[in-house]
Amino acid sequence: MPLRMELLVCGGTGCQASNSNKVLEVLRQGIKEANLQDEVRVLMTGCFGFCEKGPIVKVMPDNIFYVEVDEESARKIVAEHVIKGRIVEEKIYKEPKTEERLPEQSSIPFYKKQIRIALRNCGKIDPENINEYIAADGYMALARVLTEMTPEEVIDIVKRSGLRGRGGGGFPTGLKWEATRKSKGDVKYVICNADEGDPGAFMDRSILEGDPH
Amino acid sequence: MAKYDVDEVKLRQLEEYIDSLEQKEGALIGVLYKAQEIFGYLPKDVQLFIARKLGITAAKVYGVATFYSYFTMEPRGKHVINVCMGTACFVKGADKILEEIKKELDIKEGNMSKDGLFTVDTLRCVGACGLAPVVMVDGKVYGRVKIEDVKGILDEYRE
Amino acid sequence: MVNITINDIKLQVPEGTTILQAAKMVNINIPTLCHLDLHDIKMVNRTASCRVCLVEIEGRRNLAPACATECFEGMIIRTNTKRAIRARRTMVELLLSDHPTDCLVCEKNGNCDLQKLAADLGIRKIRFEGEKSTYTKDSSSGALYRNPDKCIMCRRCETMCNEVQTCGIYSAVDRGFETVVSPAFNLPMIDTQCTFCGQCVSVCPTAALTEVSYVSKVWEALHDPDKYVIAQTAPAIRVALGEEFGLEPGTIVTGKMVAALRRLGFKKVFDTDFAADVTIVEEAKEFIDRLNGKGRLPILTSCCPSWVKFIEHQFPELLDIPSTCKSPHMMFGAIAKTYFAEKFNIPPEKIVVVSVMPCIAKKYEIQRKEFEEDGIKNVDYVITTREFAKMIREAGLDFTKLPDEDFDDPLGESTGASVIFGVTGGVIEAALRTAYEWITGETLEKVEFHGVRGLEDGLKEATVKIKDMELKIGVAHGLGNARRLLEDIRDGKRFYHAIEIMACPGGCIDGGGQPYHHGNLDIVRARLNAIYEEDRNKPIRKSHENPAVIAMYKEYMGEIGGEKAHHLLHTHYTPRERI
Amino acid sequence: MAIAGYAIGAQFGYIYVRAEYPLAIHRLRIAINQARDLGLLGKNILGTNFSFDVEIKIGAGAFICGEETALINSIEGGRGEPTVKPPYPAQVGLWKKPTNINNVETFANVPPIILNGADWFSSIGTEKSKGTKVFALAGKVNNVGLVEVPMGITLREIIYDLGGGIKGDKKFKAVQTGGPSGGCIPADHLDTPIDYDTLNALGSMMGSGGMIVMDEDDCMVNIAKFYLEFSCDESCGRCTACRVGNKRMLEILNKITEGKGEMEDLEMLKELAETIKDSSLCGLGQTSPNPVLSTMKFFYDEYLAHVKDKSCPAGVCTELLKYYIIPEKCVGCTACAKVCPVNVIHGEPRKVHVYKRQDV
Amino acid sequence: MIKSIEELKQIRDKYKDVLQNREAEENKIRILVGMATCGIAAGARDTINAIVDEVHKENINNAVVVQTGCMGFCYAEPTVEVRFPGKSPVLYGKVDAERGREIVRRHVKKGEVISEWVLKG
Repeated sequence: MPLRMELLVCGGTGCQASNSNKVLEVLRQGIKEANLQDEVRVLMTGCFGFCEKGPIVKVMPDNIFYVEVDEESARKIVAEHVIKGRIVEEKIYKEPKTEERLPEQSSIPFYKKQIRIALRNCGKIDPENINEYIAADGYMALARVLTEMTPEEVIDIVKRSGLRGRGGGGFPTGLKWEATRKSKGDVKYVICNADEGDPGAFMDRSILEGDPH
Repeated sequence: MAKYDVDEVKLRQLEEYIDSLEQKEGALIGVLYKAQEIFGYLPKDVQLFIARKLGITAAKVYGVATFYSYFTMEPRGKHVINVCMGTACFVKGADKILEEIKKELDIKEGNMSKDGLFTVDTLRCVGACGLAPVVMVDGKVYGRVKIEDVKGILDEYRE
Repeated sequence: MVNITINDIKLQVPEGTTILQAAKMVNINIPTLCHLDLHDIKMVNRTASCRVCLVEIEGRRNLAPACATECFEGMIIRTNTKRAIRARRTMVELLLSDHPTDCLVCEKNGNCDLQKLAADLGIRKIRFEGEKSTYTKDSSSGALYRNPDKCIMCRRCETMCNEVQTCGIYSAVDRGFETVVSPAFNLPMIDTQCTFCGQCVSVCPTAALTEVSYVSKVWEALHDPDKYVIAQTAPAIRVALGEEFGLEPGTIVTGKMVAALRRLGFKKVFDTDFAADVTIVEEAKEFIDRLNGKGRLPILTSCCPSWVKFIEHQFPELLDIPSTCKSPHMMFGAIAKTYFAEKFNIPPEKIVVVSVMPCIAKKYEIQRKEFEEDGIKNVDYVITTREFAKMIREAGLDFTKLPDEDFDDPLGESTGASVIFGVTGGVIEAALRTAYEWITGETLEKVEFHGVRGLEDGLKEATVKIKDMELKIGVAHGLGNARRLLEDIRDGKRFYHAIEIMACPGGCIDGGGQPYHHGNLDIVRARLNAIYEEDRNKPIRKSHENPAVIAMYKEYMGEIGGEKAHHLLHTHYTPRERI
Repeated sequence: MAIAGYAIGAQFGYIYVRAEYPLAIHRLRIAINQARDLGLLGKNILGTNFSFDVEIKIGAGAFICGEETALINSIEGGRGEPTVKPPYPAQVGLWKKPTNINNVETFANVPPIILNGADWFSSIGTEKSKGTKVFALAGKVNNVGLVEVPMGITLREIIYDLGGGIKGDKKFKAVQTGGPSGGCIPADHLDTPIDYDTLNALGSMMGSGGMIVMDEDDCMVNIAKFYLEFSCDESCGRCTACRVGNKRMLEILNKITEGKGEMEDLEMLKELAETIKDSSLCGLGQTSPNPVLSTMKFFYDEYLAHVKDKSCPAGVCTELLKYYIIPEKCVGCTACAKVCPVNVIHGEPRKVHVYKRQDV
Repeated sequence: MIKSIEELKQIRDKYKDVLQNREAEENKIRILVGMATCGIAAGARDTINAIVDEVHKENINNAVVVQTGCMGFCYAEPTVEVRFPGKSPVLYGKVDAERGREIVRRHVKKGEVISEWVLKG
């Protein structure tokens, strides 16, 4: 039977630290008790980014974004929202200035001006399931590259995109690739630098946790 | 065969791990990581064993072990308390939390408490800046820690 | 070729030339500290860590280290801009701010690269104050003295020890301000696999690594009326000592050296070369025995104590291949306290043997328990060429004006064969001269074996035809080369009849106790040539023809390789742990 | 990564992850195994003759290993010390082979570029900085979290619109970007559109995208000291400039925050900072003085206050705090004197107390 | 093992609808099912499951099924509302599983309002 509803629980380190594992458990238990496990699925995704208000639970396709969910409110979400279709108002993000409740993620100011490319799959897919990544067009780029493009074309497109290294120096990525391509050597390596050491920066970790592919 | 003044069972465990590696070149950090997992810290003889096993000099192993803050040559307490000193935590008073823990346990940073229960250390950002200040005990993260919470957190591990 | 401009001078340099090298071509001197290029022995220190040689390059955001930056087409370099000078001075000041300022009483006073740099840059004030590093000093080995407080993290010793000598004693340890070069677990050096070759001392720019000095002990003995202090000098001293007194490198100062020792108060001035001739006859005998099936081949020369310690740590399974002969100066000590003592009727316990050596490992060697006879050490003190020069200066001798004098009898007599002990290939060449004649019973006309000579190749091979035998000879200098050679022998990849190994690149002439060459290997080459010149000048060039040696065996020692000789002149080896 | 491998002609990759990120490592392992099972990694990917595999390498806590050459040394199992560039890793890298290093976020941007085209990507962002950037917003801001925004957005938009403004409605003082190598940007520059070049021009940098917001309660001298402490701790100790230079800078800053600083210390600090920037071997050393230089540039008055008036305007530097007893309000309850750890409050019960330090 | 780009596409398409629920797009048709106590008592669960199933079967990927609270037409439960973007919503009453499927087939897919079931409030 196809699922009619999914509860996405943030599984980033930040939310896990504020007990999102427990929330996940409570939600699953509640769904099971209501005998809805065939219709409603609870899964843990990568980081939503809104760590300030964690743990975060997003109900889809209703597109309701719950913040600061604890065990009690998790129970309530099952009883009210999942079973009865009633939104649990008090756990919806409240804009502090206007006091307005904003149930949809996209309308929250925190997300309003964001364009998520690197974080595109964070909070959307189950990071421990490759099929979901593939469903989100994962590996399609690789497939296209391997079947339709020459290495030079790949470097060219990266060059033309103007992408610069996001690690610090901001060196144009395409040029870097080209330099390595042109270096002589039968063996070459690619290294993904995930040694994020800045105090107060954790984007790389979030990507790895939320979208490891 | 050289004698090593460490737990033999653990040493054998480490040996098996090293033997299982396909590539020994460049494996040093991974091996030290494993050794610390097994022994809890990196005593001199363990480092010496690793050096001989990997065919590198003891000085190199020692140089590497002292370079990375993750490795320790001191025995660790049963529970390791890490206070995050990332910027976000720092501006939210992590230093005061650390002071409190040190006071409560009467130890210095990096040391083990007399009862062998705790080791206190700092680290740079666990990436939970939203919860600053953050204290981590054996991988469990406590967020928005206040000075008055310290005793309660420690007590959880004192039974 | 690339076109570059340095300080408005245009020039063309080959690709791969560093700025430092290019500047030298147009006589622009860029100060350096950590940089060291000993190309001939394959040691280049390119850590670029001291940041003293910084220069400005047009178009580059920051300054570039001249020692490690290669020239590119159109490069415009300025070596003396305000920025470069400021950075250079600041770097030296920073180094000095974490360095003891006890220059006046420092071992390296007058020989320190940092001191010279500070003087050249005219540093008069260290603006930065703060914490200074303090570490435990280590003289546990009695040979090598470590004072990490004076370490400037140039890492030359690391490069030398790890890459050239492959002993791997040192590593940078810790990080940040606490970083220091140290042996594993900060062990005392005596507990490590260090061979005390002293090559780290040779390249250390400061006094972080020096020898343990015995000058005051030697003075004490010399001034003690109850002691009979005698000196022996290694072959490499006479071709290097002159440098300490401003003479051209390669000047042979044998006669002045003897005169100086006598004026310092030594009762007898003998020559280690005498003992080297004894070594050759003993070793040649052993070699021939092994060729005849008594023992394992190849035979390995055992004159170098550093090399002996190396094989004990690194190849304990090969301990049956070195010759059992003691090193020449240990043989000398044993002979002095037996044969000489009896002959001149001096109680052995009164005799103090001082060896003047180009070597630091000899200081360690004399402490080995097997070199004692009834509680009396074969050799009492070892001083290096440098320490000897200090004594000469302290005694107020004008070395260059000293007359030439001769060694005393009987342990002063030597041959050309023993002189060449001081260079790589020399011991084996000397042994071959004797072995050839003993095996063939014929006179060897061409005594020079050029195949085993030379500084350039770390590993030399030669085939020597003796009668119908083709003897395969291997020569290695530098412990890294020795390691390669031994690995091949252990794994059965190569076969030799005889091998000579010297721990120091070039042999004893470039020993850890020799006058500092400050990176100029031409000096070492000059010493090498002088050694061969000294050989050519000798009327007798074969060890077994040394009349004093023949006399000794006749009067005292008995048969070559006999029981007494074995007791006094041979030794054994102990496997040691790797650490 | 595989795309990069194809583009440059590599067949093997490493992912270097901090040991402090166990969850990330766990998930990476799963992802790699799944991809291998599906033939998306390994030999002959998707039936083509391209093969590529990856291995996870765990770092062991050294900030410097973010620097390319240091990272390579670390993967090779050594101390994470950087080496001189050139040669660049693209020429001589891991195991002396040509090596391409990019960080996670960079790689994460590649697939959408391939799928949607270069023009799509370059339509986002500014003239010289294309696309988006993920920032880790933290500090004294209401909404802490991870945001991905187009290049060219202003700091104000990030801090006030996305970040929901300053906590407790305090006054914004500065935002520190780019981690310990970045600089602090004051309120005057809040409307600067951010990209690589504008941040550099402000004496800061994009870095990996850390963004720490500070309010009026933060002392900028202390902040500079904090970052410098970090740089000192994390310095690999190889080159003089960073090993000794940063230490000396920190000592000067300590002097200043303890109220022992003099005007010439400020000059020396600035000169030293500039020289270290000029002289250090690697990126860490070259940028480590940025927090000092930028705070000196934008908040010089705070430095002056510490040095000249011996006071800390934000009230952070404890050595410079001054305590007063307001005689009219003191009832002589002795409570303060009892708890004072250094016994500087004197007085009889029920009488007005006095505050008196021995050293002043 | 995936051997070709086609196989990869197949996997993608197979799992595509797993993610479908997670795309929050404004321009989708929304099918709201009243799931308050009254609705559930009247069998709304069967209805919603039937609708979800039918949407899936018919391969409709521009519609989402959302449950909602009581719409105030307790007498006509289960109630289902179909909202096309930009159009006024259409409310059906007494929608059992079969009617639900029919609504999906005719209204959602073909845009044809089944006027006889429309609740007139």
